[in-house]
Amino acid sequence: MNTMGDFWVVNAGAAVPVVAYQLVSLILFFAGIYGFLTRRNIMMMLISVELILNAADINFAVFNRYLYPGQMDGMFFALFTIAIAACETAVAIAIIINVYRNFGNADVDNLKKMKG
Amino acid sequence: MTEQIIFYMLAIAITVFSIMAVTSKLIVRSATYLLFVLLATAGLYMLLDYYFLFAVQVSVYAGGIMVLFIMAIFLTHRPGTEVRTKHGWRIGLSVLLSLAGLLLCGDIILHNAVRLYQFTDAETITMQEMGTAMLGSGKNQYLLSFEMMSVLLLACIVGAILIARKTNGSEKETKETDQ
Amino acid sequence: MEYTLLILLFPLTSFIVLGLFSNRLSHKAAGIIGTGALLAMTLLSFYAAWDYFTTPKAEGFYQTLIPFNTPWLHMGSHLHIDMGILLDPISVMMLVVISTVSLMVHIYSLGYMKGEKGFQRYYGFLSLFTFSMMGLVLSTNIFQMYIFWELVGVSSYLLIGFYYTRPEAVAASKKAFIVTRFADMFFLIGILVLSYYTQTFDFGTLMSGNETIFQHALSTRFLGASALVWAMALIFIGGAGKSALFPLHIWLPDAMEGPTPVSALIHAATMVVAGVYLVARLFPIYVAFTPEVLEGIAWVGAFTSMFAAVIAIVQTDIKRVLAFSTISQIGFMMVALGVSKLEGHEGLGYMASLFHLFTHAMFKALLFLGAGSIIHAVHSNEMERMGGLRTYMPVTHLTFLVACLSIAGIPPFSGFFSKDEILAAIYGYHTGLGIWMTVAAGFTAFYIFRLYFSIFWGKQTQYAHTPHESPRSMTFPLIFLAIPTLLGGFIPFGHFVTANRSVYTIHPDWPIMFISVLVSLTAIFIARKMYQYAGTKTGEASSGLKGFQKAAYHRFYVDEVYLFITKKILFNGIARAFAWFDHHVVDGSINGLASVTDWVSIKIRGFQSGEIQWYAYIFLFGTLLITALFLFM
Amino acid sequence: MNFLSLFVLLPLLMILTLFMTSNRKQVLGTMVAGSTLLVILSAFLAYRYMAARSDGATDPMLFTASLSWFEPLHIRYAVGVDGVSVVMLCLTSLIVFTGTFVSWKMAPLTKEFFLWYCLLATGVFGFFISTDLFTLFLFYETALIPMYLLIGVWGTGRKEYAAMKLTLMLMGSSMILLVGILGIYFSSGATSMNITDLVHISIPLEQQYLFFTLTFFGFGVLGALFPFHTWSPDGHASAPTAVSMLHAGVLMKLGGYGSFRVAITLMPEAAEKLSPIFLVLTAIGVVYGALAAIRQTDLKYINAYSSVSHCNLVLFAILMLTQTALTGAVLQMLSHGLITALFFALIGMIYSRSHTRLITDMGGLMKIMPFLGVGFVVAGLSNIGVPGFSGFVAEMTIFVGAFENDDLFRRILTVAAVTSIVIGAVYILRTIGKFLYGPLQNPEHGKLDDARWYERLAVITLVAAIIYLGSFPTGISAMINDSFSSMLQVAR
Repeated sequence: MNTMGDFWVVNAGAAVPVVAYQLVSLILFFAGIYGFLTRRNIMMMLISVELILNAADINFAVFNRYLYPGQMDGMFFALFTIAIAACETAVAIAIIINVYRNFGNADVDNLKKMKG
Repeated sequence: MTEQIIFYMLAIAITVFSIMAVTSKLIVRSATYLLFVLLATAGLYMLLDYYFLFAVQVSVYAGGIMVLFIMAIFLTHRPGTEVRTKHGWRIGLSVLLSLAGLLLCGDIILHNAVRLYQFTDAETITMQEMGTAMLGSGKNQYLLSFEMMSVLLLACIVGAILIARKTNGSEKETKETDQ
Repeated sequence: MEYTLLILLFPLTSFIVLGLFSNRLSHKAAGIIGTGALLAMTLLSFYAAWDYFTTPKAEGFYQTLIPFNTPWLHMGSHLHIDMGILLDPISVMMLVVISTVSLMVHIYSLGYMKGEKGFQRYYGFLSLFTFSMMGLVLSTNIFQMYIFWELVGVSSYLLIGFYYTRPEAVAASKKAFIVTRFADMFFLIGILVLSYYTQTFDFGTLMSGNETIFQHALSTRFLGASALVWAMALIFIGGAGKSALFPLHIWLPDAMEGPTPVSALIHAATMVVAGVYLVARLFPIYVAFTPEVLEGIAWVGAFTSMFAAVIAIVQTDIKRVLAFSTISQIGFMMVALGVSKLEGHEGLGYMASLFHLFTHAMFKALLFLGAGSIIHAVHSNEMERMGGLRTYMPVTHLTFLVACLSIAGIPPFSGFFSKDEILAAIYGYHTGLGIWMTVAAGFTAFYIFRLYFSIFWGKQTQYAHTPHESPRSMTFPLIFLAIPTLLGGFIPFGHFVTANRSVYTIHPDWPIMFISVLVSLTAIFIARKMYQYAGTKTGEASSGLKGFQKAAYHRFYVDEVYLFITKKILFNGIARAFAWFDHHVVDGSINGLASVTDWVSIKIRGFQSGEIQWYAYIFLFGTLLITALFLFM
Repeated sequence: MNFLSLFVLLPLLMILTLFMTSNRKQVLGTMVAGSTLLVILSAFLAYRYMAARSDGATDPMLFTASLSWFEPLHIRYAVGVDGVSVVMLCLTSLIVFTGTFVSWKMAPLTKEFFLWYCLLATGVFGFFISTDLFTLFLFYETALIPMYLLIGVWGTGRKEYAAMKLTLMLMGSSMILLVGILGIYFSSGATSMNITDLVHISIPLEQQYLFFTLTFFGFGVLGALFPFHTWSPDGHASAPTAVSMLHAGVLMKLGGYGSFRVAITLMPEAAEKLSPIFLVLTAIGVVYGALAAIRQTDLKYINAYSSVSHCNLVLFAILMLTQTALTGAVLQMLSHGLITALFFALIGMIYSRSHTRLITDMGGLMKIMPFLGVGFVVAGLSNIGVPGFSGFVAEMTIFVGAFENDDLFRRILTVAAVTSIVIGAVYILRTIGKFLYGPLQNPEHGKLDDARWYERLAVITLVAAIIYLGSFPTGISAMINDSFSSMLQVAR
């Protein structure tokens, strides 16, 4: 088991240590999760989801860059994730507008009523 | 060193704005903070020498998606109203869970980061390489995914229209009320 | 003697034909078929009796003949139920009795039931009964006997409930069937016990005098008595039920709801003596191995005869008087069997009992048919509504008188001889019991002449329309039955039926004869004094005993006790409790299980709230938990 | 493929044909033709079987055939019959036949009704010809499923409740049964699920205890084992007539049949040891069912509780483990199948006229509908074991067989069971006395008609079978008895 000291020594030469990127994405990720759990508004939940997706994107890019610099897989995944995020947002917003139309607000609690 | 300074600035921005985005009571502000986060993320991509990704992030995410968000927000929310959050114990639970996850994952990262290779300077990916990879059908090439994505986008557009459009019945109703 | 099979087949065929085509046959055709089959059967029975008793005896003993026997149902490796015909003195004697009475009843019914709805059905049932009764007496094994025993019960049920639109008749038929079936259950258990230990149903094997087959039964003990004692006692309970011995007699008086000829046939002459026949059939086992049961039979019989005679004194329904008289007389037969031994003079009781069975069948059938004739004329069963009938119905009057004298034990009528033998046998056994039975005989004479004087003498009653003598189809059987009632006593019965099947010549016991005749005559004299001109008065004879009289009139409340037990305890108590238990506890626990499942499912469904954030909590929590587990374990 | 499979194929063919029918006439035609063929087939089978036996065939199962189905688990489609199965097959075809005529006026959804009816029949027939444990179970389940629909759709009264209760209880028990069957298979270490092979393998005693309990219980619930009988009164009362007939007449017999074919035959030692516990339950069930019937006022409930009593008697006899008692059990299954089918048929006919099944609302119907009345009296008398009808033969064989056990405990239970013949008389005579005899209670009933030709046909067929069995039991009893002697020989 490595100690923190070893870690910094190993990463001393790097421009920015990989772990720093990861900690950023980690915070981003759990901030997203917190938002997703606490918000009642669907729109706000959607924003939280975007944060989570972003965290994932950062990870893809960072790992690709640090581990397999010659390849492009991670980058492409990030790219596609952005595209998917776009799709998801489009559909989600369509749904939100529908929900709003039916219930007068965009609270997630309304959606319980759709259950059979 | 410059790189490091830029990185830490971006990191602080992401951290602060992401937290503000999920805690803000006004939805428009939330969206704005989200925009900042997205832009900061784009900055990170830049740092990593992924210029294309940076461009996509800025144009699609910070541009396209955010526009959608803002539009939707204005469609569904009266400006200035505060959005509701969960009850107290739910927030506590969420904080607890999030922190627990944060610590757990952080622990994993810190203990395993040593296995990661160091940052190596590699040549920046040219647009040409990227285009070949995206539209090629060989190993490590992504034509299929790319096409799938386009189909998905199409499906989403159709789906979104279908969902958001008023149903026949309600259309009639509105017509009647109009008359 | 294979032709005896036809004795069974004639009534069976008649039953099947009448049963299947009852709607398509006219009354006349049905009567002819039924009576014709019976006539053929009767002639065959008489011929069989003549044939049997004239075949040379081997070493002075009548042999048991089995002209026909076929396995019917195998039960395991040893036991098998056969269907067959067994001829020995008692079964042949019963053949004669049953066929005679049955034929007379068939003929009588032609007039009595004329124009009744369901005439064909009536004759069908009569044929069924005759078939079953014949099968019963001709049984070669105890299980065949049980089979026909049950069939007799069913045909009795059907005939009592013949007027099925009358609730009383329905209730009576139900009661008769259930009470006898209750007794039959003991009979069945007795058979099960007996057959298990002896490994046979067969009368031939059981009566072979071979002691080894009973060894096992005698050595096995249960609650202080050997298995054989239990078996024989249980079998006797079956007989007691059919023969209406106390306390299982309650069905017989009610059974009088049936048509009167049916009462004459089933509830006077034939079916009710099946118990006597059963004990007589198994007599060798009783006397050799279970004398204690035989003694019990004697006491039950003695009590029943006195008990029923007392009740008979105060009844006002003529058929009920006769019904209690029947119970009483069967008691006499049972006592006689109970006090009997096997050999010679000690076996007198057995002979006397069956002799009395024979004469009783004749005179009691005659009494019932006479009563039927009276009821036919008066349209009532109540003695109060009768009186002075002797001028209107001379034939009925005379034949009824003959029967009355016979049952009262006045010489030279048949009842005198048989009853006298019984009393002689009882005095030989126990003097106290003899006196008891003599008193019962005196009561017999009293109640029967009370009946006689009230009906045919007594006050002149105003009838709605003048009673007239019954048609010839009804008076012929009366006259025919009066003949054996008059002369039957002179049959040397001991030459035919005895306990050890050798010839026994009856020696009159003069003192006993004298006493019993004296008692009877006194009783008749009192009855004449009270009822010849005074009309029906039940009060005087027992003025000091009002309460007793009332109790007797209500048959000592035995029915009420039963009613209480069955209705209140069994039906309302236990059965209701069971139904409740089934509905609430058994079913309730199943339903409870269902509701618990339902409850759990609702609770589980609570997790599936449709609230997406709640799912997220659970998901996240689970993921973290699993990660932590992987990390720290 | 030997001709036994026809018993399954024929109902399936009937289902196919029914699919193609377009009107009521065609449906009824198909049903009559098919069920008649089934009766002929079973008669032919009985003839072939007896001929083969008299030619000296000594195998426990005749006409066996086996077809590999799922080899890794040794599941085979294996068929074969012995005397018991032959008898049960005859009973089933007879009841399917009469049930067709009883449902002559079935509406609505006539075609669908008969479709499910045929599927039910397929399951029952398949159950009786199977010798493979898994196929047995499969057909058992096949028979259970249609019950739910038949009761739930075409039933009367609280039909959804009854259908659900019945299905759940039977499914629950069959789940237990499946565990038992798999347990037998795995603990025997056998390479076959065929009963004829499994009897040669002795299962360790400790495992026998468990799996005997499971299988006997699993089958027992279908055989209305006390206290798991409650599905039966509700189910019978709610089911349409023909289904009640088939269910009480045949389906409940699957329980009895299965419990000796599987539980007793394969695990005789455990049966010997554990039988006292179950004997107590069944003896209680015998008396209890009869007592509960006394209080009922609904004709169908009366008969349903009577069925509980009689089916418990079947299990009771099976647990007595003597050859005679087992023979009696099969006779009782046969006899009760016929009698109860007759009862339900008559109740259905009376109900279709009077529109009530409460005996307190009827009275004096004998005069109005003599045919049905006489039929009911015959059914009642055979139900309480009057000689000449089948019930007597069966019950007496059971009682004699039960008494063959030389221990006081079983004797006392037998005596307790014998009391049911008296209690039986009470409720049957009460019923008959209340609604058939006496004066006409409801004047509107005076206009009712008697049985139609198709109803008469059904009633007469059943009555004839009952009387035949009751009057000439020698052959059938011997046939069953022989099967048991060969079966018990193999088992020991």
